Amino acid sequence: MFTFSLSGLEIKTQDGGPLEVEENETTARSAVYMVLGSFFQPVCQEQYDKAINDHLDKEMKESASLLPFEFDTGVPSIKEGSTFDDYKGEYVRVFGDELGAGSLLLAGDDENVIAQLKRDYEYFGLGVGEDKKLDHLSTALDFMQYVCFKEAASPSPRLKGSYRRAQRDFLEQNLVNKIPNIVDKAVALNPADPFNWGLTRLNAFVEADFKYITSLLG
Amino acid sequence: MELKTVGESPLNPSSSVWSEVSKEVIKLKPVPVDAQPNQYIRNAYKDTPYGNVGEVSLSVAEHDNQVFVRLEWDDSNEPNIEFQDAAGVFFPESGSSESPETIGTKSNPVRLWMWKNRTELQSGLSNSTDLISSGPGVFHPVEGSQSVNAEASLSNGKWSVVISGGKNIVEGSRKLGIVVWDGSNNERAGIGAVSSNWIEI
Amino acid sequence: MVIEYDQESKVTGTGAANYESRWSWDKVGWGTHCVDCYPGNCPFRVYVKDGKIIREEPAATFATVEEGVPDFNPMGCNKGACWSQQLYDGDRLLHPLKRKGPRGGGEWEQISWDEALTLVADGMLDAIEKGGPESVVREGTPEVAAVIPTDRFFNMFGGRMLDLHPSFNDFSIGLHETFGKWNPVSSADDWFHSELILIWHMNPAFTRIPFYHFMLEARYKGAEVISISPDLNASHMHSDYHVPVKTGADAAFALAMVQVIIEEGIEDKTFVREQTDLPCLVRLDTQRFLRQIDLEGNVYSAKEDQLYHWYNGEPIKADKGNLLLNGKEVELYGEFEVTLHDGTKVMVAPVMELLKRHVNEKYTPEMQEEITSINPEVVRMIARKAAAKKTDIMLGWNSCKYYHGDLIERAMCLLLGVTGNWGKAGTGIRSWMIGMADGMFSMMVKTVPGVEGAEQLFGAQEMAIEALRANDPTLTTDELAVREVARLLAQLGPMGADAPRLTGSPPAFWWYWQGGYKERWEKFEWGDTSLPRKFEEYFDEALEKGWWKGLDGPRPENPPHMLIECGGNMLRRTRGGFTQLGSNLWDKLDTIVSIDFRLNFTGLNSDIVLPAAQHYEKVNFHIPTSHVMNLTLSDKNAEPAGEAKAEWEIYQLILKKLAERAKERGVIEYQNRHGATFRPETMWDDYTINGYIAEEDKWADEIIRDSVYSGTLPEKTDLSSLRKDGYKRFIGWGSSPFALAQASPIFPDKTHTPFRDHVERGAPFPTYSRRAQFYIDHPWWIEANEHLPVHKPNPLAGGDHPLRMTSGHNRWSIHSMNQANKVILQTHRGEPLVEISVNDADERGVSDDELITIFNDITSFTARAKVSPGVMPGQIISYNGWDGHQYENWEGANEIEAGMVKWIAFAGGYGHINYSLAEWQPIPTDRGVPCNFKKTGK
Amino acid sequence: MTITNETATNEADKSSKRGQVAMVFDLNKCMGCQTCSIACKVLWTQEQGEEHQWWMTCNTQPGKGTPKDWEQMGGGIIDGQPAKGHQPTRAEFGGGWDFNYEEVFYGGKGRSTHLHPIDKGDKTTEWGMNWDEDQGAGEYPNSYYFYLPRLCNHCTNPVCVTACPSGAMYKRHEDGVVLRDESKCQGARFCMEACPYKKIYFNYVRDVAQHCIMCFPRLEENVAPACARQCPGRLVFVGDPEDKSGPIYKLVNEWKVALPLHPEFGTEPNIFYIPPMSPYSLKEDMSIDYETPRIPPEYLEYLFGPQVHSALGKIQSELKGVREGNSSEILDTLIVYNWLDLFGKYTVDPGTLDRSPEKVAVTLGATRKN
Repeated sequence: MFTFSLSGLEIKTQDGGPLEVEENETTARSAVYMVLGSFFQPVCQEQYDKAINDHLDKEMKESASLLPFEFDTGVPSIKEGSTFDDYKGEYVRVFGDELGAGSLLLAGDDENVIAQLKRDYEYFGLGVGEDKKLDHLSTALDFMQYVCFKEAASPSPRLKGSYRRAQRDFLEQNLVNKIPNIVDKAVALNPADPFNWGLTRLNAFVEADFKYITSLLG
Repeated sequence: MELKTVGESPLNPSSSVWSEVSKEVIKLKPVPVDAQPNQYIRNAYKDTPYGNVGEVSLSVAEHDNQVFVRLEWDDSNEPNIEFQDAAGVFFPESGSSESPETIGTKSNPVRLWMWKNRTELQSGLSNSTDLISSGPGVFHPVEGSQSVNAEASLSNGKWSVVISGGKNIVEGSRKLGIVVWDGSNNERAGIGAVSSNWIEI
Repeated sequence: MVIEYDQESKVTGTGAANYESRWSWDKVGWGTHCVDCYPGNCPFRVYVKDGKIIREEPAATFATVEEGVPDFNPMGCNKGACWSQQLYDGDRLLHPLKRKGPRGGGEWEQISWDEALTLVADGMLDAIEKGGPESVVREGTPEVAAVIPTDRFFNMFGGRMLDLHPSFNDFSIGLHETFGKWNPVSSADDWFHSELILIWHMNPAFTRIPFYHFMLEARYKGAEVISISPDLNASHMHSDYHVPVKTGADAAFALAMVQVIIEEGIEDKTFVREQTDLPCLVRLDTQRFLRQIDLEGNVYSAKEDQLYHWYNGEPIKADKGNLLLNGKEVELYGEFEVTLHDGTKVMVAPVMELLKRHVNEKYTPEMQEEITSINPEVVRMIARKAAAKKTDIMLGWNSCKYYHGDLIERAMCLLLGVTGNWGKAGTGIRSWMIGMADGMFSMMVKTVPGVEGAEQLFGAQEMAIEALRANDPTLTTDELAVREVARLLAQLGPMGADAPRLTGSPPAFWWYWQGGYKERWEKFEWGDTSLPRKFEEYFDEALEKGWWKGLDGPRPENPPHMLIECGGNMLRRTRGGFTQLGSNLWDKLDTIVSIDFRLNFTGLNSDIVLPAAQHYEKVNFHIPTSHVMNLTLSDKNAEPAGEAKAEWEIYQLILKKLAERAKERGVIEYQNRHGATFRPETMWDDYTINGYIAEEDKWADEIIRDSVYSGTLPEKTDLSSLRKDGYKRFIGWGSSPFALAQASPIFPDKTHTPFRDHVERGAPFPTYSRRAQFYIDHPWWIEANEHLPVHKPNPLAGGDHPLRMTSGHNRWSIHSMNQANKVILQTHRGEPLVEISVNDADERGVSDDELITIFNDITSFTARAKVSPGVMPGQIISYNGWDGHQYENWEGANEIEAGMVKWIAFAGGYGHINYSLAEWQPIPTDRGVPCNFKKTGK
Repeated sequence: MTITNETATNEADKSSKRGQVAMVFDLNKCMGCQTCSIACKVLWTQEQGEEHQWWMTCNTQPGKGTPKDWEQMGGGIIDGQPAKGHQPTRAEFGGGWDFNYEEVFYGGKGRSTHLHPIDKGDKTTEWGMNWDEDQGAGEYPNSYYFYLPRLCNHCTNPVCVTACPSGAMYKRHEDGVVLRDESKCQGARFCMEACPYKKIYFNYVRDVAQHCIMCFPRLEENVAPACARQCPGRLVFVGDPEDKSGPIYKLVNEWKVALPLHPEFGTEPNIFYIPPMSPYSLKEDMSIDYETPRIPPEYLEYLFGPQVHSALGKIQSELKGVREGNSSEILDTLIVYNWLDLFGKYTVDPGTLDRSPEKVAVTLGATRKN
């Protein structure tokens, strides 16, 4: 069963609590967004531990198993014996600061985009905690994880259709157009693994997922 | 007519200073209709009586390098809201020999100091303007000049107006002409009564 | 002759006036305006300089909708072009006011918002303690930005809301009696497809200014335009023929055309057989339809509303699920014998046969001449054109305000019915429609945020439809099912109307019990004196039979204590005006609150006045209508002037103050008459779903996204995209009865014509007979001899006086909304006037612009006379909308209007003759007022 | 016979091509709604001294219109000579009313007062810019009227320019717009007397004359004038009558269905009108009278000159043809399928321009920055 959990994001709908849903291609997409979301969140011990004890690769492969489209999960690696400080130093080098606020923000200071993002999250039932940056890449990936999950968990076909359209619109307005140059800028600093792995996976997955969802909706 | 120097500014028409200055009655006659500046005005006013004010009593004085021209004339009829009563005194360039009846010509323009009776609505506008006149009504404002002032009062059917300006303007020709417009008869621009010959001062 | 010289422009300029800099601005935003009744929805650009709105101009960015049809640009009018000029002076309200001295005294004290909110909250609590929440009342108002916040507010505390449209007398009763719905509305560009345009009880040059060009362009493409009205109003000018029918005589004129069509055999037989009840059989002994229970007896399987056609020598069932006959030529004429279930034999005939006898007997062109004064040949000419051409009747809301307006409209529909003129581009009759932006309806009742909340509401309706269809498979269309749901909801009685729900009860009873209209409506000689019974007997029968169960309040024992008028002007529009309401209602009320952006006549007579933000000063929408098929945004372009606030914010402040004052007064909760419990403490949280939609932008965005969710707006539409484009074309009807009433698909690239589903796919009409119904065999109609449309003269409501006062929406304002706009006041004489005929003026020695007194048995009013050769002798025209305080002694034209109600409108229990939200119900009438006028000597 | 202004202050550069902005109004689509007059007023004449000014007006004909009885006020050019005209008075324009809002709303007088124009004793409340709206002439049921929108005609032969003694008025070379340099205007108002269409107003506060400026700041950015662009009836063509590819050339010179108003005034106006049709009149017995036109032809001739009969006949025959199934290029032009086709090159959307006050003041050039 696919258990659903959000880092620092509240679920606004009444049911709350860990939701469990039958695993299928939609939960698989949700799971991959969960992996990428946690990977790009501000640097923390938990991320480093996953990378160092090879959990990252397992998690990504498991999540991607039921994906309805081709996606090479690649092999995340980390330099032998590198410590959490090395990991953090590389994160800060590539993404500007510990929050990744330097290069991982989608809206910069454009309030209209931020207001629109807030309305998108809230309309589909996702409240953003005070500490989270609304337009941080990890928050956006968390939202994709959430709406894919909600599609899988919705009883009525009309609701499913609405969540699916929300995925397409959100990808189109905020991710498909911005991720390529976030990734290019970071890759240009030739980041060490696992960051290089994470960036290239992010680019490939978002592109493939968008192609899949738009073909589905026609 | 003698340009008497007086002790204080006689801008106020009823200032006692004027009693020390001699008066002279100047005959006025309508500006000739065929001198009007364009075919419209000539056609429109050739058989329309204008130039109602027949005569005006003139006195001139000088103080602190300013020339003060006092005019007085009878104006008994009702003002109308369209046109206001007005009067002007004008000075030719030195050596010009043309008659004042056209208030200057294209080739010999005159310097015209005009007073206009301002309505309540026009309280924001000055009641005097400094103009170059190259013909009846062919008036062009002098860029940026503020040297012309005027004060006026109307009591028991008689206007008394004082218009003042820089003495340098008068020095050249030491001649002046007078023009009076009766607002209630819709007089303005070239439609008015003018002194038929120059007054020497 | 050419002027010899000219100058280069750049050398000299226009000097001091500096026109170049007058046309400059800092910011441009979107705006639209006006009430819903004037289709409006014009997207305007609003220009702002130094934080103030300086002017506006139509955006005119419409692409062509249908190839070969003119586009909608520029789409604006005289009111829109100077809407901004009412923002900062004139009657604009800037501060909360409290009355000093008597009501209507014109003495005010400017108070703080906190003080004003306290007075309103205490007023509500006093009223609730005295008579329950239902004693706080609001009449329906079409004001665009006020109706949603007000309805949600009344839902929160359980106040009594009166039904929207009939509160201001806009309900096309005859269209409802015929089609079971009253709002077929083609898009304005559909008029371009017409071949014959009958401008009939409408004055488009006054009331369709942004769209009238489509009619004139249709004329340039070959259509003929005929204007039908007593007076030569502004719309007569661009028509081919003007038919000066006498006031209120239109039914006879239409029926005579039907007579010609039947006599010359040019009726559209297939259309008549399928679309109407004219082939249905009627028993000549009882004058009632032949029914299944007649043939099969009162057994469970026999349906009371299953009717019959005559085909191949026997009665066959008239299908209730689909109208198409696929070539089967059921009989239209003749008499036939049938054997009933008990063996007795009776003669039956199709309605068409009875109609033929009816019109031949009473409405030949020659007979109608005495009633209408229209020459018989003109009748024949127009009848033949209607039979041959695609005919569009341009109907406004004038006919439904005649006492027998239902008969006039039924006769018009009959003319279209026998000539096959609806459901095809450029045909039909029109009235009014709001709908499509379903987010507006969900916003009035939503309790769960976001998409889940939307699913909860739209899903619930879907379930109700499934349940209904399970036991009545003939509900073959969504429209039929949705209407059935609405009617059942209304008939739930106490649980239905008075419990908090979308909106409330018919205002007729509010006027009857509380407005003093009981005495007036019971004046026999002011009603239809040809009736066998008195008005009060019909009224009592209606209540006894439970036709208005739970809807007939507020009865005398539940008097109102507080009135909140938001965005409306009831004292100005109510028929009978202050003479009627002042003594009966106004003195009864403890607290009267008026919320508006201008001080109007009702505000002048209120206790507390709250300044509302104007259309350009808040985020709001125009009420969407299929005239225009767009959702149009009016954005917040500048801070509200003075201390004005948007209604959405005002109601939140009231609810917060209500909670505060309730606590201080020890009121934890209260019940309404049906036991529902209300707690002031949580009302702000419910109103804003715990702050989720508290903020203006969020509230507007939610309405748009819910509409996207209901399938009426294209995907990716939200507040941000609407702020870019200003408007968005609808792609679906959604689930409201008014929208589904269009019964047509929506095309992105075609004009909208209502009723295509009825004609092309045979979808049944939501009437008793499931067809366009011209024979109403409800006992009251038979008793009144109105089962078939007839002509009846206008009753003498207001006494026996020689002249007739007519009205109509004016050119200079949306009702009273712009009447005090200083720019527009200059485009006429700046004061109320009535148009009188040359003859009537001469007879009374009245000259143009003289002040005259117009009077009848009720009272009188004074106004300036405008003597015009275009006015029919015997007619006075007082265009609607002058505000009370523009008249001498604040007595306007509505004071002499009796506001009588036709007794038949209280009927029920007969398919579509049953109340449901904004549908069938009684409305006061005011056209053709008997009166006279005389000099005032001033 | 060439009329010159002997007091012209400067010569124009004649090298560039002479232009003329003209308009055609189709009177068969005008509904008298006043949107054009209000659009102009809100944009141009809302400042002190401009309260009563309506550069654009739309009056009911037959009627006295504005200023009251203007058609009898003379002026214009007769037999090659500028003819004397009457200078319309403030009362003859009327309008510009103030209202007693304060007194009614806050004066504490209740029903003893009502909202009305304040009478300042200068007779301005006895007439207005649209006083005799919808009255017309004739006898019921055959009375008749139609609407006539009017603005300054920016005449090819502007007698106002001729009449101005102080040379304040001029006609621009590139677009033929007739303007007044208000810093030169001395308030003599001979222009108001000479103009036969009485389309010049006086500003009693600034002591200068003002009239319709053909929205020249908008023309200079290729935006159509406000009256034409905001007309909901879509009946105002804007463009150069010499531009053979444009509709105006065809309507005026080729099809000859668009006519100048009062051509006998002699100033060669550049605003043209398509004459109005009217419904068939009714006989005594209320049957249709297909012969006697509702609007007397002599009245139309009084307005538009003798060629009005052939112009009106042309429109009516085109309409008859279309009703018999033929096509009509004239009527297709007047239908205006695409709204922007009305405006020739003036199709720029004003909402998309940057007209910030700073930018506009800069581009004005030194002389006019105030």
